[in-house]
Amino acid sequence: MKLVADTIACTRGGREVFAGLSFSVAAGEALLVTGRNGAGKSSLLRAIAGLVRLTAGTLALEPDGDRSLAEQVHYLGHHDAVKPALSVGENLQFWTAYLGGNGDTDDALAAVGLDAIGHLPAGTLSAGQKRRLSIARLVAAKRPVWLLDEPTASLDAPAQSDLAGIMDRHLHGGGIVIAATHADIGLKSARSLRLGAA
Amino acid sequence: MSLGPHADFIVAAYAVALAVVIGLVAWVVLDYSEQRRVLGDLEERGARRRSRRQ
Amino acid sequence: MALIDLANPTRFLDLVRRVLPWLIAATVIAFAIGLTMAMNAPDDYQQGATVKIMFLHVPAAWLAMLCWALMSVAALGTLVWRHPLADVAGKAAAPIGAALTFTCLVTGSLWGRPMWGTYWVWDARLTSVLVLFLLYLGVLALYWTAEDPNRGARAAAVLVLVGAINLPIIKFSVDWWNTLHQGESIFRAGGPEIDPTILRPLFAMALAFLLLFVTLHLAAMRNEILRRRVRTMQMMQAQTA
Amino acid sequence: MTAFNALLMRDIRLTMRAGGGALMGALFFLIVVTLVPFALGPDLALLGRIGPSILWLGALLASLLALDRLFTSDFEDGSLDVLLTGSLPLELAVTAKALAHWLTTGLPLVIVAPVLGLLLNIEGGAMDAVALTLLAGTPALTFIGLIGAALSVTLRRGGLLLAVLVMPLTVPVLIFGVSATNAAVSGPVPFGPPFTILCALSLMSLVIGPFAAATALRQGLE
Repeated sequence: MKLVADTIACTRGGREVFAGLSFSVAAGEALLVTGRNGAGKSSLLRAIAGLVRLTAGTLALEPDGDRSLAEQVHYLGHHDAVKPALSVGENLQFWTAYLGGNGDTDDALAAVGLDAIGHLPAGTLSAGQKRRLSIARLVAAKRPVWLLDEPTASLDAPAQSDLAGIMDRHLHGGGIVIAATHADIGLKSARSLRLGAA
Repeated sequence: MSLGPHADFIVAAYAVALAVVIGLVAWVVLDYSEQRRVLGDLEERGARRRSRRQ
Repeated sequence: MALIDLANPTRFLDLVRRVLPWLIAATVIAFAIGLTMAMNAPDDYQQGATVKIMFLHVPAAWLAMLCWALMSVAALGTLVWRHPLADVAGKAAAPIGAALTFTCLVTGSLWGRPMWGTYWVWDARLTSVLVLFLLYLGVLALYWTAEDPNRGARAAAVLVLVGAINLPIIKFSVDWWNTLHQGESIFRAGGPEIDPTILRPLFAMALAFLLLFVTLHLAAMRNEILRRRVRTMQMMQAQTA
Repeated sequence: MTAFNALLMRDIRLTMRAGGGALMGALFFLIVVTLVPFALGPDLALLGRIGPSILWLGALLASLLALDRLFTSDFEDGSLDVLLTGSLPLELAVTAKALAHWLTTGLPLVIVAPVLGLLLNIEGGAMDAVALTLLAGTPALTFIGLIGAALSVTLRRGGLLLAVLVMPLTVPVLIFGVSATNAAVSGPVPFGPPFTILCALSLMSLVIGPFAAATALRQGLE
């Protein structure tokens, strides 16, 4: 399995964010997307998730399956997609059911260290805990490509190392991680793609 | 006691008032047992976690 | 026990636990007496037996207004003195007041049907009770919408105080507008006009409703205090997780 | 289908738990209906005659204004992005949300309408007709409003914009809803034809609404 981008370009608000970008990420590989603010890191991730349309080029997961690329990615954006009125467990169960997971949500909660408070309303969580709940959905519903936009934002050091472990396990299982970040997110042997370098 | 030609309306009025009172009492009682249950549940979890940490 | 002691929620819960059984017993007895008196009350020479609906309608109306008055005091307590129990008292009273207003409207409409030939007329007093009902529902909606209970309580307190202006309008609307509805007949200059044989069961029922209200309100306040404890404990557990 | 059900149940649960949900639309409906006699005067004969139209107008306003937050909250907390990566086609996801909204907001309007009919002195037979036409017509209002809700979230503007966008589109529903009611009450036109057209409008919006809303969301999120 391989994610291939072939001379892709993206325009937002009349401004060309990136153009002629080609790269490929194979199963078990991680790609760090770096670059200054406004270089198009978020746009690239959103484009891969199918949330932003490409103006040129193609993006595909090879070999071609019967499922579209968008159905095989997890998109972890700046917002956590957590509903404060639902409990922690209910939030995760909903996303797992919606994203087609059959995995055990308890294990996923344990992986991010929230298993003791699955019964609490998500409204009582701190920003870092909401982030962890958001990450739990990647674990609970199995999808090969993870698109992480500043995944370590508002995470403390133990949670960051938890996340590094979760990403490692995903890569060892033949997954793909593409992360946009300024910080070191603890990925060993990650290739780097620098946007807007020219 | 005879309720006269409009007995239905009198009975209906008392029935509605009774229903409202029953509704209010049910709300208070059920809410109380629900809060008690959640509180007990939270206390138990808290105690379990404390003992696990030691 | 000094009043200041009651400000402590734990003391308050203690008090509720001791007082509640007596209040429940008193309410049941008061209703038994009130209903018996209501059943045996003579028919009105004009309205016949339908006057029995009045024994529900009028106490419900009085209590609905009294409840708003109580909420206004609680609102002052919330806004001015930041009293910890004032929020709780206001929030616990709102659903009970709404239910009483609803009872007043429905019984009034069931009384109006045989008397006026229609369930509803847009007469001044009925309409202002309807507005009171809408205000109650607005306060409830405000409590339910607010995610942070403290902010919700302050917003509701403002609304309650503004709505308090509505109470005198209800009381005096009968004098302001002349309509189908009966004129003010109990508290008017020159003493009550209603016959004591009807007035006595009316006051007995009013007392029963008052006891019912106090009982329900204390029980609802206890629930509200527990709900806040649940929230505090959830916050604490989330913090230490 | 599990994804559809999960989304439907989540939205129902969210409205029931936060914000008074079902009560808010019904309360707005009650207030609109209460205001009309203040403006027209308490003439019961007049109110009885125009009552069905008032109820229809009130239900229309209540169900459209309640749609304001349908997508906005999902957009603000990032849920909409994740919803878009689901295997469930966006058209169906949008349908699930609209269905949940109708069940928690539209259906209560139909249920409280007979009570409000009493306030407006509408007779029993006429009230049945109003309730029946509202039951058939409010889904159309919700699913047409869905388009406006999707457009207003992508334009990052809420509130009145939605009403301005959508109200012209609801004209046919209002026309046939009220005329079916009047036909049932006073004749001389039979009840059947306008009611059938009303049902057809509901079914049509059930199809067009989700497609248009999904397109608007896809275009607008870029």
